[in-house]
Amino acid sequence: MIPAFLPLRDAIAAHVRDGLTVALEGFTHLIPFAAGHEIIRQRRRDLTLVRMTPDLIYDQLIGMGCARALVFSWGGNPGVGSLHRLRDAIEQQWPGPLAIDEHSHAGMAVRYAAGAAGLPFGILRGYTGTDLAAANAAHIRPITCPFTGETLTALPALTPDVTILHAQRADREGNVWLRGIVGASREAAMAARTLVVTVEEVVDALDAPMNAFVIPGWQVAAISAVPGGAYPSYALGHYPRDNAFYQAWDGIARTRESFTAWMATHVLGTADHAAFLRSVGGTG
Amino acid sequence: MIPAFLPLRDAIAAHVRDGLTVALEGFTHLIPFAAGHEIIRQRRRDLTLVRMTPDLIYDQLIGMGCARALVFSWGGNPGVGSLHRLRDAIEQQWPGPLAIDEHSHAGMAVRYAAGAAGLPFGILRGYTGTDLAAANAAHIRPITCPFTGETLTALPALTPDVTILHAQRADREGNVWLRGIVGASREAAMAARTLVVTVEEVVDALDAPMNAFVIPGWQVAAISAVPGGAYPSYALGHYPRDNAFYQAWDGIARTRESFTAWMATHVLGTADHAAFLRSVGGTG
Amino acid sequence: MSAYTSDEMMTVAAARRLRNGAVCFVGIGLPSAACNLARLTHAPDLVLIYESGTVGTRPHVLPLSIGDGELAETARSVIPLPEIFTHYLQRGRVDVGFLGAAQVDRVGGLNSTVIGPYAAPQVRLPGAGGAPEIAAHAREVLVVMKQSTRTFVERLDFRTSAGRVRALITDLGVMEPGADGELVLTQVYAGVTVEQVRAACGWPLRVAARIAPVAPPTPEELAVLRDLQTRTRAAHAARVRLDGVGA
Amino acid sequence: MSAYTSDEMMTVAAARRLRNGAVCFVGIGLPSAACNLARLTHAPDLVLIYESGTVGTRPHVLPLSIGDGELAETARSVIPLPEIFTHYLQRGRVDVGFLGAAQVDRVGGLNSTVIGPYAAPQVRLPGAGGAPEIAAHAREVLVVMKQSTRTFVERLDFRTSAGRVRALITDLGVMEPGADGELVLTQVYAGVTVEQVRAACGWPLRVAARIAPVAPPTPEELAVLRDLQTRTRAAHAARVRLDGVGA
Repeated sequence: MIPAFLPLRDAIAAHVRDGLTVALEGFTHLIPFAAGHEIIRQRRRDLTLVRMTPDLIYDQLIGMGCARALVFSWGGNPGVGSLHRLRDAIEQQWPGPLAIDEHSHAGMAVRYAAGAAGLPFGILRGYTGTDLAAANAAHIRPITCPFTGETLTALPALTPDVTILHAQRADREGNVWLRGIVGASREAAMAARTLVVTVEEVVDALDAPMNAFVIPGWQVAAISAVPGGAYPSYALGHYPRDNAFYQAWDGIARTRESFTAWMATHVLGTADHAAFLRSVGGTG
Repeated sequence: MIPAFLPLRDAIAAHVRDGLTVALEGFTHLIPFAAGHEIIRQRRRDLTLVRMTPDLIYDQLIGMGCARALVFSWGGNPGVGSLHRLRDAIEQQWPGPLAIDEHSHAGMAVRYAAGAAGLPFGILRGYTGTDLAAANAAHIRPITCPFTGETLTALPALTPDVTILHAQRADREGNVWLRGIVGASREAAMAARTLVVTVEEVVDALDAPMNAFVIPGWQVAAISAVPGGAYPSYALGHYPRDNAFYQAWDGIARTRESFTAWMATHVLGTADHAAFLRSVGGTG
Repeated sequence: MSAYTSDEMMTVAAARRLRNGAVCFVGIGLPSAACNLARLTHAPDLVLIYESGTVGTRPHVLPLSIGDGELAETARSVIPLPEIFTHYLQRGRVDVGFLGAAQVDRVGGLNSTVIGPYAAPQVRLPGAGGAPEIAAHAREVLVVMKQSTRTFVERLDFRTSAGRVRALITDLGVMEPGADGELVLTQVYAGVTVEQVRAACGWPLRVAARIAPVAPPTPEELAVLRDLQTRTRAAHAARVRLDGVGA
Repeated sequence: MSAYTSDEMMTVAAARRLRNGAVCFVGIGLPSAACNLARLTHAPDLVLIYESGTVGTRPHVLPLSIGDGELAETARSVIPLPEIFTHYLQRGRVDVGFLGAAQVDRVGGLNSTVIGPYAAPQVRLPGAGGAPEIAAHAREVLVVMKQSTRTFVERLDFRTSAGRVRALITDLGVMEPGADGELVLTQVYAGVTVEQVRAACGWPLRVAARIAPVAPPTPEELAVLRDLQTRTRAAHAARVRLDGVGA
């Protein structure tokens, strides 16, 4: 009924196991960086990582060898340029090969929505006249409307073993309130077999307005209070996006050496997210 | 850009024409009674009426001969019993025949959602083992998942010529905020070719919380300020549902004579919604 | 307090089937009464979902309609109706669904659509609502219906939802499906005979080898149920006046 | 203020194409600059939609990412991302979509996926994002790209989105599709020759019989654009500290 309130280390250890399909969602906003770092610290392997926009945290997970496959629709550092570790994995198979299952944003949204709805597939008018379907025929197929005869595109549902979200607030029953840009978080949450949430704070009463995006506590497996858990992404109402860090990441991730050194110091070399924040100068 | 702010009479005259497909949505809450009464006063004919739950307002529209067809999923007086005018139309063709296109709630939601998404059809796992598909083969067809081979049910999109909603509040740009139980209002609004809205009040600033259900003004064709416009349904924060009126309707609508007399007095015999409210004792 | 009606016994029997913490998809009328009775007695953490979009609601009075304001104001969250059917029901997040109908058959098939032929019915009933998908997707389906040979029929006039029933709770007792899916009488209420139940059933009713006894409503169950219904009747009888609206 | 860069000219030329009141699906970078320049000059009622779910947004500084908090805080409504693609784009409610890419071909096809073979690319680019469906569903598609023979190519390495372009706005001029769909040079900027444009294009570029002149940026356009970009640079350079968080 009520989710387990656990330290993040325990929540990740309990739910993220080698070989699972894991979605860390949040569109630019509320990206669960702390959870991603903890997965790296626990040296998980062979994960199928799912995310519309891989972002820096997937660059880190991929560069640290946690992933065997990536399901995605746009893999860049927004407004800055490449994700160098993602590129290195695809172009040079470093630190290992990375299988990709690639879509458009509209397609990823449809796949999550189908998973959330308990359907085996979803449909869209999309991919027409592109090379995407030919490149990914296992996951992109035509379908005919039984009423109009029109050909549309069908995509298989995404149902992650584990979806991890970051939110501003949970109450003591484990009800979780996300506010601001939510991306496909709702669909990723409802599609998941297991939902793990990190939050900025746990409060006695959510005080969410009616019709807010509140996930009932009985759907959440574990909640960890991790202040700053989305940094360098952001949590509306708590702290802004560290755009300067996103720009700095371009240099850090550009070479294997600088990346590995940075990860050793700031992620593997820190015990938890509070220590990570101190080490990158975000606090303290 | 900014919708026309019109008296309800003018908004209905401009947008609801004989023969159109019209959806008055709102699930128990925010049912646009004032707009429905105005359609009756203007003696519109041959409408295809769409609504998940026909409710009293469709009982009235059907009994007054405005409809030639009904698309629906549950046609009763909630918690009370039959809609006697709907029954009379189907059982005895009074005041004329009524074609029906009948679904389950889940199916109607899928049909609206497909229309809102610009798709020709939607899918669900539903209708299995029921007589619904055989009774309505034109609108319910099997479809095969191209990935799993599973057979699901396909339903054609609903795209009403006009959707009419009632909401608590609009601002001067015509942005509309609905709060509380919204049913399939969002999907019915986005599926429509033309959207007409009645509101309890027009304000300088909506003051809606982030992530509220706000319809941008540029999607709305016309807005009419009609205080009490959902009565005897309700508008959360303004007035409650008149459950006693819903119970009384059972007696009013039971015979053609009592129904016709009531409509002549309270709807045809009143110039507008304010007069209607006075005549039924809701105000004054 | 020892006297109670058969409706009360039926509501109490339905309420007792709900384990604390279960997620219930609640319909209006008797299911709503049973679920709230359970919530107010042995199952305080029952999660009630009404199809109007109210999740985790705790109404103080029973709603007349499926979308009364009371349900929204006491809900943990209020979401669009399509999500109730996709994210909750079709995705398999509902433990218990409650249904009623105008007709039931021996395998628990239900009719709430028409009496007579579909194209020219003698009686047009309200229709399917949420029933077909509740029957298909809830982990467990409970049906609550008063018994009569008119409603417990050999052959449905229309199959609105397929038979997939864990228990059919009547005003006389309880039927549960046997291995072949046909309903078998497994419980009768105090003071009711098996012959009475058989007489009020339109097909030759199978009877279990051992009929379990059903305890009558406890004083607490009766008090809570009657209190709830008294509050509800008073709330629904009040006419609404809009004098302040738009002022 | 008479001097201006070719990037500024390109941004201004793109901004001028936006009529007041149009609904624009805005991408990050140059399209975002052009749309906000238009909104702050001749088109105050431009409706900006960013794929992150922000509808009718009016940012004071340009976002670095497509989902900066600035976009949410200045939006008329913030909705789930799937609805942006279904209710707005696929339903046909977007007037103008902006795209950029790593490669463009002579019919306006775009590549933002790979350089080299898909299975073993020399350069892995970010990928499709919203592009395929923007190209398919916006009433009008504008592409903004700096010209070079490396990016304006005879043959795309990968077709990320189909050619369906109303205008390709470059740093040298503007191309628009002819009757057969092939892009034709229709405008060049002041101080640019047709030969320069041809030399920076990887296919034999068709040129319209009459080349329309393009007015240089006005002082107001330049001032508003530079002011916006100065504000933006300052905002993005500030490091974030979380000392208060969780305290």
